[in-house]
Amino acid sequence: MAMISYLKSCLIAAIWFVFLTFPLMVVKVNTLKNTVEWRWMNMLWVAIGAFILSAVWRWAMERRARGASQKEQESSDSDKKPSLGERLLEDPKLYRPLLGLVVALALLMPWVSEMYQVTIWVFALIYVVLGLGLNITVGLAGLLDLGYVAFFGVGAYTYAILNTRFGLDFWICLPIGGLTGALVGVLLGFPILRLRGDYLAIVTLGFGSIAKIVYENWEGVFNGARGIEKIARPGFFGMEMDISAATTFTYYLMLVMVVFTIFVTNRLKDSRIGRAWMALREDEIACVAMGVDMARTKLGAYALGAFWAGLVGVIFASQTTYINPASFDFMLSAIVLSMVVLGGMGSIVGVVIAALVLNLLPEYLRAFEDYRMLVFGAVMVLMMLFRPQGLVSNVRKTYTHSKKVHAEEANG
Amino acid sequence: MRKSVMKSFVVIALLSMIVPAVGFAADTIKIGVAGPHTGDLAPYGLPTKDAAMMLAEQVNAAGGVLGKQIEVVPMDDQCKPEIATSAATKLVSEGVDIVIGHVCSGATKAALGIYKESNIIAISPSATNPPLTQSGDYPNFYRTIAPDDDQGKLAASFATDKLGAKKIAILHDKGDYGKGFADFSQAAIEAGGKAKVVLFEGVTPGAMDYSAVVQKIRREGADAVIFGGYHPEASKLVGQMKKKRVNVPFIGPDGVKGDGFLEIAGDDAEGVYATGPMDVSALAGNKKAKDDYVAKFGKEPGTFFDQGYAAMQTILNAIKESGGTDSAGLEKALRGSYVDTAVGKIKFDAKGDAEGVGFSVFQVQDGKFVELK
Amino acid sequence: MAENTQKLLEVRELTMDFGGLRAVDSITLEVCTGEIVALIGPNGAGKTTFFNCVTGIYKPTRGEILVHPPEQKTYKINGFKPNRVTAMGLARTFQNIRLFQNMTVLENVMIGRHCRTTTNILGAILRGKNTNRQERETIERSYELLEKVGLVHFADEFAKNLPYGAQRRLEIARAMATDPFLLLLDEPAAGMNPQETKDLDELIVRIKDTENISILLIEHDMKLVMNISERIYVMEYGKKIAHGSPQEIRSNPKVIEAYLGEGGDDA
Amino acid sequence: MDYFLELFLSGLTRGSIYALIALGYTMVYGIIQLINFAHGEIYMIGAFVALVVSGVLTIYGFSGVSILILAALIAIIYSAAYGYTLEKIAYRPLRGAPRLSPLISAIGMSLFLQNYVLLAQTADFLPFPELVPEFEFMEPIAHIMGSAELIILITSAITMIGLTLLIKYTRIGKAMRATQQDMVMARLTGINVDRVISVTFIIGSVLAAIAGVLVGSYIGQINYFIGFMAGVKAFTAAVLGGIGNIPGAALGGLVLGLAEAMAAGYISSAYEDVFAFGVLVLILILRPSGLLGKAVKQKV
Repeated sequence: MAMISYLKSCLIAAIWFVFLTFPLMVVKVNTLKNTVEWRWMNMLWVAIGAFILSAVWRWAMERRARGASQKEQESSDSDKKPSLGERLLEDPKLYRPLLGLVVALALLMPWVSEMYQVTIWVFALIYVVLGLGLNITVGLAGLLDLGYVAFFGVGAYTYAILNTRFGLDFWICLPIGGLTGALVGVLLGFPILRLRGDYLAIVTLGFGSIAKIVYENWEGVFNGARGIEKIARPGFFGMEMDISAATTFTYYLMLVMVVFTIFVTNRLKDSRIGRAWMALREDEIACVAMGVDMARTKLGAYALGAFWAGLVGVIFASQTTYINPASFDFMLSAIVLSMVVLGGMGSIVGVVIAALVLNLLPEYLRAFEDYRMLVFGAVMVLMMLFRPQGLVSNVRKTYTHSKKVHAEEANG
Repeated sequence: MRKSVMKSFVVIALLSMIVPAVGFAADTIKIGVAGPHTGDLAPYGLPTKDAAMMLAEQVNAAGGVLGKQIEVVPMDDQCKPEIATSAATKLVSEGVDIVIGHVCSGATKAALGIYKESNIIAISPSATNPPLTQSGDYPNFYRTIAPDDDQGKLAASFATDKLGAKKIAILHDKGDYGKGFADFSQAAIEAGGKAKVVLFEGVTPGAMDYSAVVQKIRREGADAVIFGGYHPEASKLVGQMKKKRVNVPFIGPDGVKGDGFLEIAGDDAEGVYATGPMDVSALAGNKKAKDDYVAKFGKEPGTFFDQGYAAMQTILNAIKESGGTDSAGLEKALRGSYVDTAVGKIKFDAKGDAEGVGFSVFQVQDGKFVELK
Repeated sequence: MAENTQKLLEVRELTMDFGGLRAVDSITLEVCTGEIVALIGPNGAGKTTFFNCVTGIYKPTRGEILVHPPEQKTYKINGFKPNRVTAMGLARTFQNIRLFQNMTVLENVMIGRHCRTTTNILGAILRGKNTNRQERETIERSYELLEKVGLVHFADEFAKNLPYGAQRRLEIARAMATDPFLLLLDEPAAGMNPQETKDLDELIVRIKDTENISILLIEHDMKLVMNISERIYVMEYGKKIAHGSPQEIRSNPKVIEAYLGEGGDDA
Repeated sequence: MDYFLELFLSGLTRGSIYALIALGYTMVYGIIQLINFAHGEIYMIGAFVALVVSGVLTIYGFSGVSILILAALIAIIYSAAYGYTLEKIAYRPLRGAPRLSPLISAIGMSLFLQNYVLLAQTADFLPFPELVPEFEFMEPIAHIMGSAELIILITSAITMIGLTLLIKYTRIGKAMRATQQDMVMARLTGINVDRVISVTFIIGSVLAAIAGVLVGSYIGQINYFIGFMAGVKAFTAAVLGGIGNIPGAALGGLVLGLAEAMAAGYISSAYEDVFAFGVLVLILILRPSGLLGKAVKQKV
């Protein structure tokens, strides 16, 4: 009986979605020639897809509900057992060889692949750093920033302008780009950080869009829609590099950036500052009542995230050698955000993996390309529903203390 | 949990090892075709790809060029500069001998440096941005379409000389292409001294309506409107001008001259002027190309088909004449002699622009763009 | 201590309006060193609003809040931000527990140390000597506090997984980590069973005696209030209706009426 | 003066569209404190369904007014269905979750719906049939205000009055107000809160669909992306008027529309979006409660 009613509700869902998608999926009119195309096959696919998905959905929702009630009942026991995934990240015996393998592969990559692969990976790594940077703002401090692309653009334009107009070197501009990003972050952040979370999100979305319009309209400085071309690639002690060597060089530079970012984020996470960010994310009022200076702490997170965006903005400009305002639209912010969401807000490993997968998958599965944004959207919804902590949940550091040992002995 | 982590690592490990096994025999000539093949702008890129492949097929069936088979390597850049660099590097690493592309000016700018360093010639069917040839930065660049400044000049002279406009309003969509066209028109009008630019303003693509700016046109008493941009904004402007009874001639660039505009603007399109590449449909070479296309794909070819086809023709000819794919030889051949192509008899000048192509003014008459002679 | 009965907190005619509603109506209240003072009253009497005004979450409409930290000059803290109030030495807990759910128990307490440490972003990245020392101290002190409230064995647990009573105690430990001289407890016994309440009773007295922290608490559990407080203030409809020792309050007709009128709370 | 009047009417037209969409934002926000980021997509879907329906009807030989009515009706039904489904799938399971979770879910839904329409239909702009006839009597003032604008103004006025009456006098309207005041209390008094929330989404979607049909036939073209900017603008309008406040949303829409038209007319239309975003940022910073909203203290 239960099975029948289960199937029945799936069937109803399927019919409902067939109804919903009918005018858009099945009908296609050409008003110029006055013809209609009826795509009945789509209807079939929707029906089958909706039926299966709704079965999975129901199962997942039940599991989710069970999970919630279980947690209440058993309090902590179920959470105590670390899954293999967590062990993998915690146990040096397990993660060291794996890490070694990944590092070795990463280092070898440019020597065994073509330049095209290296270029793809450079951009993927740029996204990794963007994801890690946004992770500081969104994941750690809980400030939903929908205009992250603005800072990326600030970095890119800083380098483009300083390089093409004033002939400044890449290596000088790299820190300048990061600092300009951070500075703009502070300037924009200052008035808005007392806003509530969702308002903040919308205002940052506004800033992101305004930045793009400014690049477009302020011709004297940003060269408008024409963009800025002939931006220099990074040099290395005056060495002449052809494009392939320069790409390989940028690849290694990005690897260093990734490691550097992970290092910094990791250190921040387990520090006075990082804990304050997380506390702010968890409960703003309790956090300030415990003596944390909200404005300062938020500004720090916002500026640091912006710093990273500015930094990789410089590298982005040096890699493409041409930038125009079209590269810095909202979609980029949305993509980076979905990486942070998928990876698990606050989790470093998760964000790295999510950024790589979300970027490289469409690259290697070209068929997937068209569905990329559709999948990104769906991923954001599904993650919020079923795994808000992300694919790789954030494992909290435990601190050792002489007394802890005693306590454990007494208990155990 | 466990699975997802493991899987992710496996995916990363696998991805990093992927080395597409492309080992071709050396007796093919590889021609890269780069442009938007997916995404919003795909309609501008696919016709060129189809043209190149179709022509390659015909040549191969007839024994190839210099006894070698032609292999077309299509590469998608979605018209985005950052993807164009990857696409260009991929073409270079696949060892193409020459490239047709890219389609959008921005993507072309990003990619050209890479071809230049690898000593590869690129012929674009559609990148009309003037500095690409005029700056002299890219000696390896050619195009089978005339640059935008010609188009802007033509629009300006048409408005002042043919239409006798004295007060001209110039609008643009703030984009690279549209703003460029608007700038050139403005410069030409001011240089000509026959008319005044009474309004020069950007409009926001995707804005809900343009009625405010239409009212502004009326207030300035403009007797002609020149618009730089693409067909969605143009049709919106034309529609609202008609609704607001602002009855002045409307002149757009080749981004307006297409079926998209006719379709969306509908009845409002009637009487609108647009500049565009000269009508070559009467040429035998053009007719044949189009007929072949219709026979093969069963539909009319799209935008830049003619130019893409012509680019392929000049390349094949240059290879034949120079007897190989050496860049210096190709260059000489491309600049050397006229070739009969789908856009007429052309050869390239020292800067890389085609001699023999140009723009004309068209007008929508009875739902079709008709060339004004 | 030079003077045993020095005033720590002195509130004068504090008034708080929300639009047309007067939630707190010129309340005057004092807490001195070594005291446990209770603030009682029916639900909606304005007690929590009073706390919020004192701790800087609301800016009071009128009145003065003066703080005399031991061996320091007097500060008027009206309109100070909550974090400044806390830095000054006033720490609080919340009626509806506000822990940092997805952080460990130990980390919750460590947050309390935030205003007593100075590591900045650069310091956190470089992890110099100073940073390490502060971090060490923070951990040590936090463990100590967990020990005091009996939560050491939960140290690495997520705060959300603690039983209810333990969460209340964790809030107290977190507040104590800010090194306060005055602790403001908002219904610390709410939702506790009798045994837990008894433990809490002892804990509060112990804090006062051994840590030298004075306490101002809002509470509904009359047994607890009567047991431990030296003085009691009673509020109703935003106004102070009585003030005195537990004995005096017990027999005050106004108080009895207020509570009976409410339908005999758990008094 | 004529010029000012022209701009004024242009702003009014635009503003009433913003107002219609803004009402959906404000009602949802009032009840569940969620920025329904995907609301603009509902508007877009409404316009698309109307386009498809009117296309099919034209081919099957229906005529003018019957097409308008049928297309609008079906668009309204579909938008309501999408709004209802959206809430049920993406927001309802997240009730009680941290505040940012449903917002991220909403952003995801917005991306999903945009790309769903892109893939199911096309990325190109499509011509939207002119459903509103040109009235003869409007001809003398057509240069200031056309038939389409008249219809937009009248329809949105009627819709907004209808909504006000609905909320003031009907059972469900009272339930909505009660839920907005205090969801827990409303539930205790026997109001089916889930149903109220569903109805709120449905009403908001209906208004968005009306806006979609009106705009489509006024502008004559739509594509999958029109919902994004319209949504952001309408949200700005809702915040401007005081989010959660229904007359505020209407006022905010009109003010924003007028301000945009004036800015385009007297300054430059190139900065149109900067202007709207600027207003949003300033309002949120200087007066987050908006023009008509009351300052609300956060409960501690």
